[in-house]
Amino acid sequence: MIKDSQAQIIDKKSWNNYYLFKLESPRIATQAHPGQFIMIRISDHPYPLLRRPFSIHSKDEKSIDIFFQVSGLGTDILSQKIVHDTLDILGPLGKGFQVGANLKGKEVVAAGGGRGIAPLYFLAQELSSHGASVKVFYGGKSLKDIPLKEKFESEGFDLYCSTDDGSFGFKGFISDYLKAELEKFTPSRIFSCGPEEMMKKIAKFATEKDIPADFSLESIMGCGFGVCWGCVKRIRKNGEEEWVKICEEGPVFSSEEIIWAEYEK
Amino acid sequence: MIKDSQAQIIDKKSWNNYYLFKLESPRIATQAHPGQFIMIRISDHPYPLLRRPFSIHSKDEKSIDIFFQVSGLGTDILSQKIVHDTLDILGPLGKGFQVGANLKGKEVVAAGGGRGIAPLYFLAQELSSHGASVKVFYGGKSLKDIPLKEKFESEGFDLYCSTDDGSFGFKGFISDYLKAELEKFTPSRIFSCGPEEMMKKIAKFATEKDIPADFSLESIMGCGFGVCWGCVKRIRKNGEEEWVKICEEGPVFSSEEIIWAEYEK
Amino acid sequence: MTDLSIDLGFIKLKNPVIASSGTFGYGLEFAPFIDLNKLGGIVVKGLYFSPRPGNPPPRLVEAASGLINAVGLQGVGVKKFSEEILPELRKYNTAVIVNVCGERDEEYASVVEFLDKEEGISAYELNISCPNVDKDGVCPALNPETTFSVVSLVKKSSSRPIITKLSPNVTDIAEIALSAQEAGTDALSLVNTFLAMAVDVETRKPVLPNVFGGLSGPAIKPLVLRMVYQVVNRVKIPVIGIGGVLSAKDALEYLISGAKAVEVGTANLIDPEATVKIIDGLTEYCQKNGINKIESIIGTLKRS
Amino acid sequence: MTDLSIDLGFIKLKNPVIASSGTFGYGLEFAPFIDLNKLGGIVVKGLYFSPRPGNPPPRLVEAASGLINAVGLQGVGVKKFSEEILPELRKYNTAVIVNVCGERDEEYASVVEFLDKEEGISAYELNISCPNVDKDGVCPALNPETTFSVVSLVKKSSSRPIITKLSPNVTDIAEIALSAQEAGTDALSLVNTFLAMAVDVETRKPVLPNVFGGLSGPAIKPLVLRMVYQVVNRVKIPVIGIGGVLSAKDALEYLISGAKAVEVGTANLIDPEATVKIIDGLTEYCQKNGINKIESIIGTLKRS
Ligand SMILES: Cc1cc2nc3c(=O)[nH]c(=O)nc-3n(C[C@H](O)[C@H](O)[C@H](O)COP(=O)(O)OP(=O)(O)OC[C@H]3O[C@@H](n4cnc5c(N)ncnc54)[C@H](O)[C@@H]3O)c2cc1C
Ligand SMILES: Cc1cc2nc3c(=O)[nH]c(=O)nc-3n(C[C@H](O)[C@H](O)[C@H](O)COP(=O)(O)OP(=O)(O)OC[C@H]3O[C@@H](n4cnc5c(N)ncnc54)[C@H](O)[C@@H]3O)c2cc1C
Ligand SMILES: Cc1cc2nc3c(=O)[nH]c(=O)nc-3n(C[C@H](O)[C@H](O)[C@H](O)COP(=O)(O)O)c2cc1C
Ligand SMILES: Cc1cc2nc3c(=O)[nH]c(=O)nc-3n(C[C@H](O)[C@H](O)[C@H](O)COP(=O)(O)O)c2cc1C
Ligand code: FES
Ligand code: FES
Repeated sequence: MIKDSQAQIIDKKSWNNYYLFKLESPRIATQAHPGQFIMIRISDHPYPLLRRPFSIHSKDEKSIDIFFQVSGLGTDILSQKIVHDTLDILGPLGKGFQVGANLKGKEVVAAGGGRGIAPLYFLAQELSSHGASVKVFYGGKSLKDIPLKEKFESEGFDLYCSTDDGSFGFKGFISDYLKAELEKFTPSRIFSCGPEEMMKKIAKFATEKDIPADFSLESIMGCGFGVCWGCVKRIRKNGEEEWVKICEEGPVFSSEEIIWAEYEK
Repeated sequence: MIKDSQAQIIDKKSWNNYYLFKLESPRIATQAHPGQFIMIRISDHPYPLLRRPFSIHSKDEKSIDIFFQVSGLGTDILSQKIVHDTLDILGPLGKGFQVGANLKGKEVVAAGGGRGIAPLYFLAQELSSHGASVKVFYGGKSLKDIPLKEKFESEGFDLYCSTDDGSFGFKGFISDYLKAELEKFTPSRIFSCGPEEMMKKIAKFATEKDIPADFSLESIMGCGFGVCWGCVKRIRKNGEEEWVKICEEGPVFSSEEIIWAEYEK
Repeated sequence: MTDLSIDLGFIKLKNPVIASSGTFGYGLEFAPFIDLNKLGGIVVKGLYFSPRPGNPPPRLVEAASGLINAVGLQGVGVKKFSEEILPELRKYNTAVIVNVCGERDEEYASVVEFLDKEEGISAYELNISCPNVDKDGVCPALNPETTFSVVSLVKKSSSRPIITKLSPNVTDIAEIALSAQEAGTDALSLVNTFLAMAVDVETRKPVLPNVFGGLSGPAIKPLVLRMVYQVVNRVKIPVIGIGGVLSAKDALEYLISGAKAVEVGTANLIDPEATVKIIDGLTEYCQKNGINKIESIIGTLKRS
Repeated sequence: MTDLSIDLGFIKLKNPVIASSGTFGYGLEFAPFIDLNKLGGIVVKGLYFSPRPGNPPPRLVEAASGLINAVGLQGVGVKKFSEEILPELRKYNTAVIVNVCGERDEEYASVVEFLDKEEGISAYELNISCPNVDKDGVCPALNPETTFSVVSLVKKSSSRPIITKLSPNVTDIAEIALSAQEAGTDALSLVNTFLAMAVDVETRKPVLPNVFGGLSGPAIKPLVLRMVYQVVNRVKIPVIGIGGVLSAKDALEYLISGAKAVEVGTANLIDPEATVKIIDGLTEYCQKNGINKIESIIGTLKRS
């Protein structure tokens, strides 16, 4: 857990509403694991006040990438930053995905929708390097909402795309696509991040099919490092349900730990 | 009084802490008189909340210039704007200096210190064009605080500079320099803008010597167009002293109207 | 066509957006910027019976997302207002509301009695909540008895509807609201500014010579929204929300929580077009959400 | 060398900068970011006798220059705190203050009685002002009698100094302060959060399931500064200012107005180094202004 108040933006790409920033921060990069996140200070002034959380999208020795969608004021301001600007960031935070050697030679799925794809690139790389064979399911409303398509393809991942409007790939939700494909194969594990509705559906059929599944949850975060109790979600721990800080004990939880009934609209 | 929410910065110059912006705003430019000011919205967000006032430094058919010094948060943020950014501005505001044909052929003085020089360039041009002969007195702490020196010179104004540290021109306050020079000539009128201490001294000897003098006052402004009663100063009107809105009835007042005792530290 | 009109019972407003007292001058100053006929209403600057000097400067200091003012109700008095300003204001087709001030209950009554003879006023807003007059921020609205006393006297003296403007600087604003209701006020507007202070750490002096001033602007919105919600659930009369309304979204938060209208204050200083933009934003919201009559969303906050 | 130490009478602090309850976890979470030994003190997260679940999410919503929280005092309870956390905290050389909560007066007393047996606590801060426990924001600090009752009971039960933390949601905070003083509190800290609310205009629901939450951060600073100034002029015991302290300048405003120390809350969430930066900023200010002992500026606000 490091505070780097001078992380420089060394590369920036964008597609419509989506942005990819490369941030130079060697110490955070060294420690980062897939599924962990950073907290970014958006403004020097108290407006917006709180930092905003972003998954670590990938890393090399000296930098980390974030991939984000403009969703409100903070992400809007962030999207206007330019190469050479510096950001004040905290990270790596949270526990992230469990990527063990036990997945060697196994088939696994990484399924994400919209901005939820962000942590899955780093995860897929890590899974591959541990010898797992990864199928990436990537969904969006429309072709323009799956801007990382080429990036996953060029890295040689087995990519399955869906769009709600059918403008590319499977027409429908990525959860439906995955469900259909699971008629053909059974992965050892599913990793997922995206809208709650999507994750809920995946959890349902993963449980039915007895496939272990892990999900990365989102929450409004006050601090990101466990001191404000702002980010809790209802989690089953040792048989008991309690409000658990997802910044500290998550953001990734297994299907059984998450109380899916909490995500009813 | 116009609101131009799209005034583009079409030129920007800077010297240390001082900035000169050219803002494209034909309608405001057309109406502008020396001594009037504009109110600039610094941020789209409520931080900083209020607009900030800036004198009109000069104008042509389609644009106005402002010249400002970074003095706090608002001017700091403003100074970081770049060419092609647009600003939301209101103007021209206030009454400004009275520059009449009656000054034709007369000798007049424009005396400013620091950022107070801002309105005096426009004023000096206007006075010249009315046929007055203008001596400009321009003071600063040090050579680097009189960045418009060359600009005045190149326009052919009769320029008298002072610096507190003697790094250029007369060593001492510009008010002292003017006082000394007034042994040699007697202008028909003195126009002045700058720190209160400076204006107070000038008012004193102008009154002693019976030279009419006008001063541009500063105040924290809530609106700039007369609706909040926030900017008042004590002013003598028709023999009575009252709190007068300087945004509306000023910012320029004559020596006799201003209650100088108010400016005791 | 979206119907933005609001029926307060005693007046019908074109829309729920009213310009708030002290931040809109006498209204006319905004004519270069906006069409005043578009507004739901205008509350003019607070009026005492006689002209009033106000407080010494500096009168303003900016705070985080807020403004602290200690203007102290400088104003022209009822006579000049009636003779010079009201005739001009009458030309516009919008509700003109006069913000009424007084040093004692009787002065409020005499302002109202004087103005009752004039045409073109829709209602009086009783300013019993200005924190900038008494040195310690004391005002009638801090106490249910003093509130009752002034409201009932003014109500007796007035032929026009009375809106009582409450102070946020109290433990239980609903208690004060009920007291004003009992005294006969036709509506409530809440709130006036929050008693506040700022210090210049270089000179070690209070920034405002008065020491205290009143905080307004976005900073106070979450607090006022809570107060409005607390009050609408307790009173029978209409409530107008005032505090930090900068956008249509802010206005909607108040309406959904139960306010029948909002007053827009500090926003006018930052953007003289603010009121009109908020009105346009309300229309847009209604159209997007299939709302024909904005009154249908008032007080519809869902409790889960 | 600038002397930043502050004597509260019952404890001496290294400097006037204390981390405030609920925004600093149990303190240890900040060890990766700052040297905890540098702090004037740490107030740990509010403790009830038993572990406490807290409120359902979402618990936070951002406001203009502020944060509304409805955490609802989730916490580990005294037992786990004493066994697992306090031993770690004891290793640091800074004043550890426990924020004490209770559903009834007796629970406050039993927390204090339990903790009295443990080493390494400098004082208790009585949290009688949390707006997030009762549905309507009601808490003992809204009323002088209930304040007196809980403070006097806890004072009797405690062998350690008591700091009573007041609520800003009152008409006359000095009245509550006097009542706490009479009940025997050793110091006052003001304030806890302001009762607030936010509405989601798309769903037309309150953003927080609890409807109300507590506002903290820069937005509240001007209001709290005023309250501190009102209280220091009326009480004899030390007052700690809490609200919107983000920088040394903010802290100085409080000290000059008469607070003996400040607590830093929301700032810790934004910048885990905030407390240390504020301490450094105080040293810098003192050096620039030729102040040898920071105590010499406390309460030196000049009135012109
Ligand atoms: C652990 C974690 C990792 C995340 N990783 C990414 C990522 O890699 N890429 C990405 O695009 N987004 C990510 N998010 C979501 C991102 O943090 C929010 O989109 C962002 O904080 C919104 O800020 P804003 O100021 O733009 O929006 P606001 O104006 O604050 O709010 C706009 C909308 O976003 C919601 N929102 C606000 N804060 C959060 C939050 N912390 N989490 C979720 N929703 C929020 C609000 O409720 C509102 O509906 C992540 C969130 C979490 C908790
Ligand atoms: C009619 C008028 C014309 C002006 N013209 C110019 C100009 O041409 N060039 C220029 O550099 N400056 C000019 N000023 C001053 C300029 O407006 C202030 O420097 C600016 O508003 C400070 O804003 P800030 O956010 O940077 O400072 P803040 O952080 O708000 O404050 C920093 C310091 O500036 C003071 N200050 C804040 N607002 C004002 C204000 N409205 N007027 C005076 N002091 C203020 C504060 O009291 C404080 O001491 C003018 C002021 C007025 C009233
Ligand atoms: C500069 C200024 C002057 C004000 N003068 C008055 C006044 O004369 N009478 C009154 O009732 N309220 C007055 N107020 C309070 C406003 O009408 C309003 O209640 C308050 O500012 C909160 O709304 P806002 O947050 O939208 O500004 C004044 C406020 C400001 C900022
Ligand atoms: C997320 C959060 C949790 C809080 N929890 C507590 C608490 O447990 N006990 C308490 O006395 N105050 C609690 N507070 C109030 C703070 O200690 C402090 O009084 C308040 O936030 C004002 O200070 P600030 O503006 O510096 O944040 C909490 C505040 C926040 C923001
Ligand atoms: S975000 Fe603060 S505890 Fe999780
Ligand atoms: S600045 Fe508002 S009246 Fe002058």
